[in-house]
Amino acid sequence: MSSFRLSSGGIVNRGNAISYTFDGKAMRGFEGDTLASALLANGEMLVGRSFKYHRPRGIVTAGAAEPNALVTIGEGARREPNTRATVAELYDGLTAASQNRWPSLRYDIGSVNGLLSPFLSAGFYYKTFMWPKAFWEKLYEPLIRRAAGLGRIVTEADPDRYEKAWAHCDLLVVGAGPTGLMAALAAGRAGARVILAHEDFRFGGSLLCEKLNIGGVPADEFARAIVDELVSLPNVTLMARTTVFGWYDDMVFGAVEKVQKHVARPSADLPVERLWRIVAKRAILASGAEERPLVFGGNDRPGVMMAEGARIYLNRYGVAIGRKVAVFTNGGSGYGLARDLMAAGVEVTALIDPRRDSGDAVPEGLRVLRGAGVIATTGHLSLKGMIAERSGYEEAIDCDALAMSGGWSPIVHLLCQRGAKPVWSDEKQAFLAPDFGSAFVAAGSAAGLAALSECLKDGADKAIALCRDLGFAAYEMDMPEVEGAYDPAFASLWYMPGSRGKAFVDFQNDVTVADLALSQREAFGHVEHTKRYTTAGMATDQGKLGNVNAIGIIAGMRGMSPADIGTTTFRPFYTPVSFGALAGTARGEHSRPVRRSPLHGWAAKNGAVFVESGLWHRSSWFPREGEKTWREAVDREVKTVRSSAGLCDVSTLGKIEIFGAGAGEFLNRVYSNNFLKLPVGKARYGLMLREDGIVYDDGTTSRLSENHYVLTTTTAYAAEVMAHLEFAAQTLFPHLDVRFASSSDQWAQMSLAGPKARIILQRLVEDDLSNAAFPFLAAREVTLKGGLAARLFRISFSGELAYELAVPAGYGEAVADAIMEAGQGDGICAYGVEALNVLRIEKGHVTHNELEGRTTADDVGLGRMMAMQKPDFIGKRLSTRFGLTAADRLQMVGLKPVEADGEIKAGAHLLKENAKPSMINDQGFVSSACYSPTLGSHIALAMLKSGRERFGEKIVVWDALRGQELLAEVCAPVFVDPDNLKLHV
Amino acid sequence: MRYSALEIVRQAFSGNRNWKPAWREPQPKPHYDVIIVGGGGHGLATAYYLAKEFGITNVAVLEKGYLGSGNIGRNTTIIRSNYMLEGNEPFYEFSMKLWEGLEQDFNYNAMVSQRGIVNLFHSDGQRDAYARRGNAMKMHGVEAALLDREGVRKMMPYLNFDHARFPILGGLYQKRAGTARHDAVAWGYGRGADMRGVDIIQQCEVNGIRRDESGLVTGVETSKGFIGCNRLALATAGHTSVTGKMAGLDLPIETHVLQAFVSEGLKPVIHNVITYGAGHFYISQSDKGGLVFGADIDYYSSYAQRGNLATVEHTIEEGVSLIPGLSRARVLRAWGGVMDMSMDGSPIIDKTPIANLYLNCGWCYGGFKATPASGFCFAHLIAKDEPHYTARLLRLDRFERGLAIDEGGKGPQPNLH
Amino acid sequence: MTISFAHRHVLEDHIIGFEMKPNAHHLSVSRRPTIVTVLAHAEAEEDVQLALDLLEDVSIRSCGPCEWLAVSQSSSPEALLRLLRAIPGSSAFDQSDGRVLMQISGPDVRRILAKCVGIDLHADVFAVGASGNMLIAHVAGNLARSGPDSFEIIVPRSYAGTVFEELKEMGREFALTAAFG
Amino acid sequence: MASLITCPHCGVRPKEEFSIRGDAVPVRPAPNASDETWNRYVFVRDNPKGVIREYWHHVSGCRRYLVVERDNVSHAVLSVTDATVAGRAGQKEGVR
Repeated sequence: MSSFRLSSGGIVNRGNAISYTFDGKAMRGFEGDTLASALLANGEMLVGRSFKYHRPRGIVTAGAAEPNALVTIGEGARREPNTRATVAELYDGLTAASQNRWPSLRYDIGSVNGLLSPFLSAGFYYKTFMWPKAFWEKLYEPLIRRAAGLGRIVTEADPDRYEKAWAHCDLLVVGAGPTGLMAALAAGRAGARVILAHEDFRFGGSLLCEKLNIGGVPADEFARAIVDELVSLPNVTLMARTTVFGWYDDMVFGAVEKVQKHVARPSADLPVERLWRIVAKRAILASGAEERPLVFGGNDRPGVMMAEGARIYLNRYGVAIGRKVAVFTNGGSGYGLARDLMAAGVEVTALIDPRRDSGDAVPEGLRVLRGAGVIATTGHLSLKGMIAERSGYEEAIDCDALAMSGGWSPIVHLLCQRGAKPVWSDEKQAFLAPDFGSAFVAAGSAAGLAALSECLKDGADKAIALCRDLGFAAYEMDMPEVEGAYDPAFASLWYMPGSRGKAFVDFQNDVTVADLALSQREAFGHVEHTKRYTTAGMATDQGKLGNVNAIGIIAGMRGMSPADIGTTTFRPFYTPVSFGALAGTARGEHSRPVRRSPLHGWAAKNGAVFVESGLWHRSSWFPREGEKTWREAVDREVKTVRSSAGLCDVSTLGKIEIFGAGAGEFLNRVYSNNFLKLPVGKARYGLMLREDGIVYDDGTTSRLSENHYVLTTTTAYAAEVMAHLEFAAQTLFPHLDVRFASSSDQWAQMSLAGPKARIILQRLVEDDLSNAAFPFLAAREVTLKGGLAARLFRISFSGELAYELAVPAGYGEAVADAIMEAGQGDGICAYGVEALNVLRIEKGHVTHNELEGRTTADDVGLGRMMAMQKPDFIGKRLSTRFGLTAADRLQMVGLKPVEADGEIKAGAHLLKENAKPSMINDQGFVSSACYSPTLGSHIALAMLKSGRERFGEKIVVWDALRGQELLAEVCAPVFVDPDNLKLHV
Repeated sequence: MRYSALEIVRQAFSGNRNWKPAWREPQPKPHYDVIIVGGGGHGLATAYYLAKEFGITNVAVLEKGYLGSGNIGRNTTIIRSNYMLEGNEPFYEFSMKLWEGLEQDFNYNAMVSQRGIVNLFHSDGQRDAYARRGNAMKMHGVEAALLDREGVRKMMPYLNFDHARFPILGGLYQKRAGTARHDAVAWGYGRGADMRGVDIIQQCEVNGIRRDESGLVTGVETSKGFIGCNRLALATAGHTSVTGKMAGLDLPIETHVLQAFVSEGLKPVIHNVITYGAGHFYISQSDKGGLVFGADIDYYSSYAQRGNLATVEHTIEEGVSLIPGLSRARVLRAWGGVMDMSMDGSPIIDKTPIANLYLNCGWCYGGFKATPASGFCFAHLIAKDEPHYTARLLRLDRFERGLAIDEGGKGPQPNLH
Repeated sequence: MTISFAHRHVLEDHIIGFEMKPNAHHLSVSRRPTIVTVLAHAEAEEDVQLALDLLEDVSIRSCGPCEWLAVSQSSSPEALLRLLRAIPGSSAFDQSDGRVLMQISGPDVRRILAKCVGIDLHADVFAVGASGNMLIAHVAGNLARSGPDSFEIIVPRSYAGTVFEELKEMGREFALTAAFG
Repeated sequence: MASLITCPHCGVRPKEEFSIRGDAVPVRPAPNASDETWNRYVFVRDNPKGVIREYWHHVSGCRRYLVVERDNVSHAVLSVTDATVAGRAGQKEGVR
């Protein structure tokens, strides 16, 4: 196909040719092209297929609103579906492929839908596919899903990088067309911190395609001079390739910068996209206006294009959209295009203007049909001609391209994202931005201004006003003279009467005027109903091109003004934003921070298998050579602890240092049990409730000196408990003298448990650890041999003689190594959280498996910890409500399988023997279960209705989910050392 | 007019010019037996079942916007009955059963698609919790399965199995769960109620509730004037506290905003509903190809139907962490809806201290799937003045009585549910 | 028997190999700074703040009302704690092992940090000497401005690896180097 | 509000640094207050549409609870006060 690139003109770099492919076909364009301009230059009129009828479609616009030219760009894991060719910057090696067609773009089986269109009217699927019932999921839905969607996503991980950043400024200017450039310049000169964000890779907007002079120089040169000055100002930041997609509360704007979307092989040191959160004191919306299509029969034929798009391709890229171009316009824009086309030597066959008269200057030699309209087009895969109608007479006119202009709609999307609706202006025949006060204002054509000179002035004036508002001395600017502008005034024409064939309102979703009519007939008259019923405005362009026409047409059908119809709701995003940009670095293994225990290295050295536990990686078990399963390792670890000694990393527990004369009273109020009389040097187990009387967390708190306590929380609730305590201290009991802060990260804490714990530890500790000198629940600072200060707590989760030793984190690994070495002769082993869990189940200690946010202290057998004689503690008052004290509450019990080799699993439910499974008969559930190497059988903790009255009862452990059912005996939930003899030796 | 394939063919041959309105646009009558405030999914379903199941047809549904303009018009379309507690599971299973026959029942294709839901788990503790839930479902006769990692991989090979911060260990699978076309649910119920004589009055805002000396409700003040009624039923979701206050009720409800999202249309790859257990994220792919997904509420009180960027980012971080291939796809649209968050995360369908005022609220962000049962049980309550069996625990006084239905175990802080 | 325990910095696993020559943009990790949390009790905030400001060779970082981090490169934790505990109305405890201190510097340091923190780092807003607790690379830490083009970051030890890696990643664009210093 | 909070201690900070606790209006009753009072405190919320006061916890900053007074429709923030200060002021004025 021969080239549509003109021999001169445009601002592409003709010295740098670029190779790319489309549907496998090699093509060439120039640096500065978009994919769309390069495709047009190569005569590719057909670029896509529509969603519903698979109609052949061509490029319609030269910008963000493009509904048709959606292609898949890139290959492999970099494949990107649904990319608008009109905003895709051309780069060497770009590969593009058309979508939603099979087997090929030219021959698409799906286009048969077009023939069936009488049956596929708006909402037809709501009225059928109901019988026979089973067919929906087996036949209808799979067929519909096969037709669904446009492009295809990859299934691999993205190889490229993404970043997020914050930016702060006095004034954000959205859009760097004439209005935005002048606004940025005015504010920049005033000394304000300015960010100028522009979607395009080149600043200038419409100035890049205007054939006129501003201040005596061509428009694109005028733009370049302003950009040069802006670059020289240190207080101005220019952000090209940056789309502001959302306006959020407090003047925070979301923007996405395409950093490396225009290169084939992105550098690994830069992101491909960067998400910006821009905090602006003031902002100006200078996003321009969108030209409206005209709605007439066959207005979707490849070759029918927006007049403004045609002008951009012509003047910016040096590409003619056809060899014989016709223009259908209801305003000056079409005349401007005809003038430029003719000046460039392109044949303009006719200009059709539905207005009977207008003041537009007619270029010499242009045939103008006034009071006329286009009612049909001919051709299939490309436009061959059109039928114009005037006063009942029809005329076939040859053309291979038809440029249309239906007037202008200010692009007010961002200003409407926070609830306010745009306002219809009869004068401007357009929806204008709602007034939001002075923080964020529209300017230039985004504010409904038409003339270029007005836009330039409006941008400068509004920026100056906002800068003054912020206290900057901003001075009026001299306005340059604009020479050679055409008058863009227009008269609305919503729909060309007498049209033949489908007249499309929403191109991508194939919504026609007939569909809109049907929705009105069927009571879907509210504009939101119309949208949802017909899918108008729901495609990837979100109605940027078609919505105002749809509103105008509905208004016409109902004999109302567009003001009465109103718009649908504008919501983020202005244009679609990649998941990648919004996710940034927080993905895959980096989706959340990793917390590492100070004993991580020690555990790794000892062969630990780690498990994710909240943000932590905790040592789970420590397999030794010859151990084939995790169970073997865990069983050995448990047995070693029970018979000798084991060392376990408990650094992940939350630790809070509490100071103050009121600390004791404070603890007494946040714990349900008594803390006022805790002696210095002692630890106490404490239970914390929510205000509704349900258990929140547990842990030990030790009094290290008169007014200094250290409180520990569970690993899982460390952050929540800290916040809970802060809430209590700051809002509930602010008069208490108590101050606290977390010391969780300061300490490496290890639990040394087992009958030999004392003799091993004594080898490292200077202080006397005899039972008399350091009894159960002692908690004191001690000195390690060599002088290192440490904290030692004689507390036990395992039920064995046990100590928790805390040393400054940096020494953790060395101290743990020393303990292992000191205990080597006694057979010490490292044990992980799995063994710890077995040890605590054997001892009947609770974790959040039991304290699951629905249990009371009494439910888990800790009713004695409710010091009801205290005047007040959090949770006291509501703990006595009917439901929390009912006799049939679930209570914690132990379970032992009746058959010795039976295995109980957590999550099983409980049933009385011979009872039918039903919710009413449900007796409770298994909260924790394990194999107990100490008992030689599986055991479990369970929550059972009135459980403590049922020791000795045989109960069915019902695990239908895993196909298991077995009989177990209910017992007390302490399987090892019920009298706590081991703790006090 | 009955909808069918045959009717479509018939109408096509007359140029689709003879389709009848889906519902009337009536002027309000001076008095109704029952007024339902709120023409969203629950209000319309209530009207439908009142008329169809309980023979009460002198009913008006008052909607301040357009029919179906509340949360039924913007949600992530998931239907399921995978609950754990006695107050919830039978109710949601009742809803599931109604979904299963809904389209034939109201002669409207709401595209109920039982494509299955998988709740992924990433730790032993989560597995145990899901096992408990799955067994609770089975106790109630609801099918459930526990998938292991390989089972999940087979079903959803595109999930992040190799470079996950929180590895996928398995999932709880409910095959009968799925999605439905949310707008069509509202339209189907609206059309069905209208056909049975219910007046659906759109653009009619309720500004006050009038009561007599004995305290009984006599009617409502609206933007279209006073409308009398014998019984008044509130189904106003996020605006429950506002309408409740008109009758002097203070309620265990906070209003929060929840965002949801849809991507550009993509060829279907996600064939079921997935929830991510290591964060809070749920996703499915519509029959049009859009990925429909959401996550947590924005956490602060809000009556504004819009959310903030931090939550958007967080949601999408979760999404890409779960499904790496999403990275180069694009999000098309985000929207916000206001949710009636209750103090235990479970709903309320109950009488109030005012004898002829009925309350339906507390749906948090799970109201869509409940639509049929909510409507049915609310209609039952209004018609018979006693709760439907499956909703008997969803009482207003359960908080003071200590009978909260706290599926998440989070306690009385609504934004945690 | 006396035992000499080796001390290990949490980032030793992250900074390995030979000493790299620092580039213009550099991340320097302090090996053994002394860092102490200081809390002021009721009504004593101003007095404690005044007393802290008088300490020599100690840099005070604001964490919020009644809470500071006292940072010293010269005194030992014991020595600093002795000084601090002498201030009436205050409580203090050692965080030297619980916090990791890093200094990041270079002409474009603000552009790197803009990817890690949400606050406005313009010198008019966050001047030399300013400090505060904030999210730094998704982790709650403390940021202080130590010079026009240099900042100090203090983060909890368990998170330090994550923060360090994220800072390095965000600094790639500017060839950020990192080493103990 | 939804994007930025001006913390009285730390200055302007993004929403990500905060954790929102909920309604700041209810005051914890005296231990011997009536069941009804306690029930309302824990479970009943005024939940007005309009100006509200809410606890925002500056978890990633100063770790103070702040009372944020704001409009839950326009999302405009009217004031941000340290919760302890707000509590004291409330007691003095007999507000709340």
